[in-house]
Amino acid sequence: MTQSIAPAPPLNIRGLTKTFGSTTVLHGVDLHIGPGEFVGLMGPNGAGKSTLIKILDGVHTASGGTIRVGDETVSSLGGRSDVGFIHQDLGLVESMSVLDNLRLGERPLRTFGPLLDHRAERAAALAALERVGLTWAVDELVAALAPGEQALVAIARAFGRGARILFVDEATSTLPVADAARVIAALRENAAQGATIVMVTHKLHEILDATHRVVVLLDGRLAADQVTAGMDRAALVDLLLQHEAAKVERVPRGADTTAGRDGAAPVLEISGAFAGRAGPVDLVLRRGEVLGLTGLPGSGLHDIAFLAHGSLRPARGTVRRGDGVRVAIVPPHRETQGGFDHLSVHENITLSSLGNWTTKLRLLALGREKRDSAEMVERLNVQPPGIDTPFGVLSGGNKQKVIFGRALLQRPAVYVLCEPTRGVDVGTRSEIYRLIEELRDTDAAVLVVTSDSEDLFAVCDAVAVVEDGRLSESRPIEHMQPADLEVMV
Amino acid sequence: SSNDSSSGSSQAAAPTATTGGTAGLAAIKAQVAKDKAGAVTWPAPTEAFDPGSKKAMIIACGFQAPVCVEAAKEGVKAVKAMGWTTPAPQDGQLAPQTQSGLVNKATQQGYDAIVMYGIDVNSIKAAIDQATAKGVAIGCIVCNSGALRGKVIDATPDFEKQGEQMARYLIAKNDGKAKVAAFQDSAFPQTSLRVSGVKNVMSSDCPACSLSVKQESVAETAKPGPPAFTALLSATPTGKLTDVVALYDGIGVPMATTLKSRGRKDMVIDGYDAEQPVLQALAGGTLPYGATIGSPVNYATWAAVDEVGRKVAGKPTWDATALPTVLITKDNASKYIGKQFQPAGDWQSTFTKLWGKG
Amino acid sequence: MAARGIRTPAPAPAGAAQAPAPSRPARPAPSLRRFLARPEIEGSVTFVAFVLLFAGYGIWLGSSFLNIDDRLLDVHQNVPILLLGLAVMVTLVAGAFDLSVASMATLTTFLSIGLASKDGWPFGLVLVVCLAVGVAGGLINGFLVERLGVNTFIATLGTSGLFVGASKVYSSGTQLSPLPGHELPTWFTDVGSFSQKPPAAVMWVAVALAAVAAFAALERLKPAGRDARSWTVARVGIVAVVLLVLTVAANLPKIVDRCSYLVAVTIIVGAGMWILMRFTTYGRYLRAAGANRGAARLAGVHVQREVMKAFVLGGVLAALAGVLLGASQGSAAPDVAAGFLLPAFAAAFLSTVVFSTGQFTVWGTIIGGIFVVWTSQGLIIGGVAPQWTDVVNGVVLVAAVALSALMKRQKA
Amino acid sequence: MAARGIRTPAPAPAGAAQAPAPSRPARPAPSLRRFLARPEIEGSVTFVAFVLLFAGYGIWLGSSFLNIDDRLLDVHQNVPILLLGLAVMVTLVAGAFDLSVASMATLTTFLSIGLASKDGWPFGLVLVVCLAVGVAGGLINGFLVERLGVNTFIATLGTSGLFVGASKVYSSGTQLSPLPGHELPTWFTDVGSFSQKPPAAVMWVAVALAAVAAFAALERLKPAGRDARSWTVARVGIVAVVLLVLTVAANLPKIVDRCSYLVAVTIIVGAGMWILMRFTTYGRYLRAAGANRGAARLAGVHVQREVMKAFVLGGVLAALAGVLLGASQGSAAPDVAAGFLLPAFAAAFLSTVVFSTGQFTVWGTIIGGIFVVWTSQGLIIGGVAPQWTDVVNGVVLVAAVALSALMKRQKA
Ligand SMILES: Nc1ncnc2c1ncn2[C@@H]1O[C@H](COP(=O)(O)OP(=O)(O)OP(=O)(O)O)[C@@H](O)[C@H]1O
Ligand SMILES: Nc1ncnc2c1ncn2[C@@H]1O[C@H](COP(=O)(O)OP(=O)(O)OP(=O)(O)O)[C@@H](O)[C@H]1O
Ligand SMILES: [Mg+2]
Ligand SMILES: [Mg+2]
Repeated sequence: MTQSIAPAPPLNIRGLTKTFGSTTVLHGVDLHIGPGEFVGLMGPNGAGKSTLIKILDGVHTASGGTIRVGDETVSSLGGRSDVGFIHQDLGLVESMSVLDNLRLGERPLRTFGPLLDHRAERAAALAALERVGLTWAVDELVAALAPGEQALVAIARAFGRGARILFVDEATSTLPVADAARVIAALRENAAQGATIVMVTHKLHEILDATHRVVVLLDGRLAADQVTAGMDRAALVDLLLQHEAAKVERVPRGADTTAGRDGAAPVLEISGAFAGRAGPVDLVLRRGEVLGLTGLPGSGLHDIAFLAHGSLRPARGTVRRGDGVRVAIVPPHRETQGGFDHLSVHENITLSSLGNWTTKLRLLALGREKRDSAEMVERLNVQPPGIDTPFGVLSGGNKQKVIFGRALLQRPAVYVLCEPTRGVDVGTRSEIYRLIEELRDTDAAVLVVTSDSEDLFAVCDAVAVVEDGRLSESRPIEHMQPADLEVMV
Repeated sequence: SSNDSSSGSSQAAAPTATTGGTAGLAAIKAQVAKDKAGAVTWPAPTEAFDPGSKKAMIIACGFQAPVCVEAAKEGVKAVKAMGWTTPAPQDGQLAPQTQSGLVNKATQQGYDAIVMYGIDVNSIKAAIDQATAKGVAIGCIVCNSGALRGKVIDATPDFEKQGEQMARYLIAKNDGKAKVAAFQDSAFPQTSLRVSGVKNVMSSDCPACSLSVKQESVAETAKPGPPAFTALLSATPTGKLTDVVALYDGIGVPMATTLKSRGRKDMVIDGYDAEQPVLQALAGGTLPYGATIGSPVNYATWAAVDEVGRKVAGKPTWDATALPTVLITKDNASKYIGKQFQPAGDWQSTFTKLWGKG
Repeated sequence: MAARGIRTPAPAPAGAAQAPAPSRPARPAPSLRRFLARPEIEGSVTFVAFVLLFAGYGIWLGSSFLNIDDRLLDVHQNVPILLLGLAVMVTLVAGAFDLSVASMATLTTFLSIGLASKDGWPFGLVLVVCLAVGVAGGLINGFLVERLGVNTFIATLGTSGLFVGASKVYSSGTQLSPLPGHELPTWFTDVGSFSQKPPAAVMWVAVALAAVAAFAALERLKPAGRDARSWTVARVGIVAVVLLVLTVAANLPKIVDRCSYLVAVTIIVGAGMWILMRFTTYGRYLRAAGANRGAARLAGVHVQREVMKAFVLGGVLAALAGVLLGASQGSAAPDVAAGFLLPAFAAAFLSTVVFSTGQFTVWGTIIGGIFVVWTSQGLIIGGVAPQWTDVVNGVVLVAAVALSALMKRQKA
Repeated sequence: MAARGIRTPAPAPAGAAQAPAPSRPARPAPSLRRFLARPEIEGSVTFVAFVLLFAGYGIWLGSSFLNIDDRLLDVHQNVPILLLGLAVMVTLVAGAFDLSVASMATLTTFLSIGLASKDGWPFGLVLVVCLAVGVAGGLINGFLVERLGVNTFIATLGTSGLFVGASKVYSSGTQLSPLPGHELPTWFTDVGSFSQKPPAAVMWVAVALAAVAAFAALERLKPAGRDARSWTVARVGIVAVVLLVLTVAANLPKIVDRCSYLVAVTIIVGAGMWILMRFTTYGRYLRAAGANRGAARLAGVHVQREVMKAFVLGGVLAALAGVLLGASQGSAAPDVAAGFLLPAFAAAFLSTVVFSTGQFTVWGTIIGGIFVVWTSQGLIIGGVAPQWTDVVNGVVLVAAVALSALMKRQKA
């Protein structure tokens, strides 16, 4: 990991505008990024961050404005070998090997004629992987890697091609803490060696830890552009929330919650269960309780979530639900497991609870159904608010809200919320915390399965840790410090 | 109608000296009565020969078509009666590729002869050439082998004569004022031959008749209607046609069903091959069907087997390329239900005697 | 990510990755332009293209094309294909497909003719048995694909052989036509005949229901500015005008009068399917399963069960198509429905561009199927030589669909 | 997420959502069991099932089935289907599909016969023209699907009509056979003939290359513990033993001796395709585009261009299939290749279970196509009543594939 990177040319964006149909997503964004800078790009869901990056990549064409690299005016940076992009979905072909993925779109290394030189390709791939410490994975299928490792492959690919400027769009939002840390470390290392990096993230500590500068987009306009050095968490939150009403704060909870919930009847009981990589799992969930589960990737954390939801059946052991207890899930991977791109927001949000709107003739009362979904969309502040919008065009965080809304409409006794705040902006995050509190107050049981320790401290009554598939005893959150979790995770 | 000329030729030809006019009509009616009664003279071999013990493969056009299955079964009977061996008949699947494959297989496996039913040998020319080059004798039942005739021995009625029979029937039935549309598919020469038979007679013997020739592709006939016929109906005002001659009965039946279903009573369908549903419909009057032409398929089968036997034995062959056919209308349909048009009496034993197996 | 091909037919492959979406207007655009940009309007380009084609035919061929009886006869005769199109559509919506529907139709054609004539069963029983065969076939397909996880193409190709083989075993490989003395019941052949018409009242009820449905469907088209009450009035107006135009220009009463039983059955089945797909939980579940199987499962949809039901529904529709084919033919020829498979798929896929933007629809399938038939019928009536009809048909089909694809690109 | 259907055929739909990854074995298992659990071995269940079926045929029918000449003749005659299978496979790998290949083959059958005999062109020119027609057809398909974004089904169904229509226009709808005096060049008919054999040396070179390829392919199967050198020695041993077994048990020299030109062409085309798919960037791009279009684009693959090339390659292979069909038939019948479409698709889809676990492969397509032919051929030789062959064929096909699906479920 000692290659140094030739300094990148400066990047100059002037008056960048983008409209989709009659919606304007970016309003004349100006941005200058100097060589070797590590810039954090923040802003609420739907602010236009991904759109900005997609324009730079050439996926979208700007409706107006100029992009200059060094002295050159370009329409996009896509296809340049000195610029790399890592999008929210990493752009890896899961069914192909790491080696194949690293070679996609590269100048082919050949023996004779069109035949590929496998030895040379391997050597090049190993060199690229070395930068992120993944040489062992060269022949693995991408699908077999942990999500963090996949992100590292994407980074290795970008730098392996000689990228000096790298744009990273929420590559860490799907990663557990440790993996995310690895990715951030790899990025920081490369920045130190001279690469320019622009990273979109909603995670405050990543901005504070790694970046030199933070740029905030609000409603498609540049709202702030400040040096990170010397900034603390509170200052950053202030910066982000300057136009928003909501504040992130721990909702104060009465001291009696613990006492109350021990008496309640269990709604979900898992005992001695094995499924997938998880097991043995013993877990009791009662009404009015918010239990947090956390763990490393590959620990089987999400398998436990699916087990509790019922979408995964135990190979051994039992999962018992109380009579008539329904379980709703917010799945961990919203891009693939969450929604239906070509169906409308309305159809996405009501899918799990269609029974609510079935008439005696077993037909759907469309009017009522639409009214209720519009209400939910408004309550969760989904942007844009039209319920006939196809789900696919929503920004990442808004997709998450819709999926959350689907679970809420089910009014189940048990919520299994996987990574509930993954990829959502700071304002929505506190909104979601408030919602979880509300659920507790309505006597629902909530299982928060997360790799984000903030979730645990913000809403959970107790926390259990998954290690190698085994679930630890849960411990009340009051007795825990962030350091405890870091030791455990 | 005004659109006819684009797809076919519409004509009302001048009378000829011999049979024109109303005097001709009586002669035609007399001939029609004979056509209905069936022929009296049957071409047949006379020389005996020793077929030896050889093996023959029987290839039917395609088992989808019941006639093909029937002919193949009869072929097995005849070949066995000649003292030869033959495996189960092969299914040509109505596909030239399969049929040529079967011919190749027979060639490769050293068969002495191949007896085919209803196969267009010109579409499997390469296989036929290779087989004959290796000395395999090939007989074809109800075929017109065209340019390959000679290499392939046909035992068949004359398709053009079938058309002439049909034309006489149409003229007679409509008292010399037949208004006919006839379908042909150039991909299948026998359909064109039938149409040209109709055309010949009409243009020479019926000045007041009209004939329009319509193109139709056999592949399309599997579609509902079939489309070419419903289009013809659309384009034909009531009273403009008296008869529509189908490519063959297999397509005539759906055409008649469509006609009946559409409620048009101004025309009827005619066809060829005397298929069972048509005979039933004619006898029972259940479909608007006029006539069909029956062929002696069994007789042709035995004739083909006899001829390939002679060819293999190195004996001269005889001419079975114009076997008689019969005109079948509602008057004589019930006679042919479940039976074929064939010579009277035990004609099979005539063959077996010549083969020395009597 | 829009997948193309059979799985999800959203047509724009190129733009699929980056430009998924019709956008909503943020700043007020002129009301008419905004209206025209709506997906419902955009989705009708192909429809309009076909209508113009038929208008062209009308000018060229006059009353030999523009003839209610003849065009209804075309529809009547293609009812089995339309029903097979619906059978195919159900599984396509569910993200699968079914190559065995045509063979299933062949099988029930044989069964209906054979059981009614050869075996002399009462007709109600024959119908029940045929539909039960459809259910059984669908269950086999569903089991193979959903429970065993056999590749859909291989599974349904295999069962296709099985069904058509069963029809041959049943008939010993020959064609089946009722023998004298074992005639089909007349009401059965009447159902299949174009000259027998159902009571006009039935058809008028259908028209009335269609009007109501159109009224309801129009709600989605409400211009943003309009308030609900005035739009209701406007909708009544629109429906009334359309009915009036149809009556005057297309002689609606005559159309209604001349509809055959088969056409009526198609309308009724279509209405049932439409209700199923749009107004029941089942339709919603099926579309979800087709759009993203994994997500549907996690959202609580019993994906396997719903997709199996789709195969069963497809099997039943195919079985019905076969029975009606038997009724209209009066006899059964080997492999009689084999040629209907591609036209049925074409109808289903046309539905993604007729009246729609990328979704399979019931009415789109029926109308698409009819349009294809009329297109080639016009050519044949016009006397285009048969060797040219294939070419022209191909070009027309592609051009009509390319239009809507182009329209979509233009916008992106 | 394993999608089913035409797009990605990985079968296990049920587990798809919750079981994201094949797990690497954590604790060391016994070497043999581990070896058997490898996907390569698991993928050969269907292959083994077919081989057992043929062994059964052998016991039942003896030398009338186990006959090198006859079975090679089967292969020879089905070469056009095998090549169409490859044509179909290329687009399937790219995540699209092409219904027009059979019509393209029909068109070039007509062209090759017609230009060579009717129009008397020199044969090299005829071949070039036919392949150019294949390229043009592929470009049209690619343009419609990739540039205009027309639904793949409609586009290729439309061009299918176009191509077959063109063949009819060329021949005025009749069949074409060379007239006396305009015979086809003998070397052309020789190429199509089973009795003409290419020099044995050519075939031995093919065998040698196959051995080398097998040697290379075996590298992937290296047991984890083994060091590279000793595995190389073992690979030499394995290949030698297989060759020996083939020579003794299956009379390899005789097989080589009896291969016809068409078989040799198939092997050569197959090898070329295999190299293209496995050892060039193009193959990799195509697989990436098929597996995840969006990701491939982001990774810098020119997806549209690569998929268009796949259509062109498919068109060329189909054109070649047509020319060879012409050579073996010596004449051209209307729509001659229409019946090859489903078998070609079946062969391509079989490749996802023969020798593979969910991927389309070149050799799997060829071998799958051959197996289907032999399966039904055995039934015909065995004298099974024709009405039963469809049923048995269907059941065998589904059963052989279900086996591998079951195997996969067992493991999951
Ligand atoms: N193709 C499109 N058509 C129409 N609208 C679009 C399209 N792509 C994005 N949008 C809209 O543009 C806005 C900005 O989306 P973008 O994905 O850039 O947000 P983001 O800042 O990345 O949000 P997040 O933090 O949630 O990822 C959203 O309102 C989104 O709905
Ligand atoms: N035994 C193993 N061998 C190889 N890879 C493994 C193994 N166990 C887990 N992994 C990898 O770790 C990743 C995460 O596994 P798992 O789904 O259990 O974790 P998780 O905590 O649920 O996280 P996520 O659902 O976000 O991936 C998987 O993608 C898997 O490929
Ligand atoms: Mg984003
Ligand atoms: Mg997981």
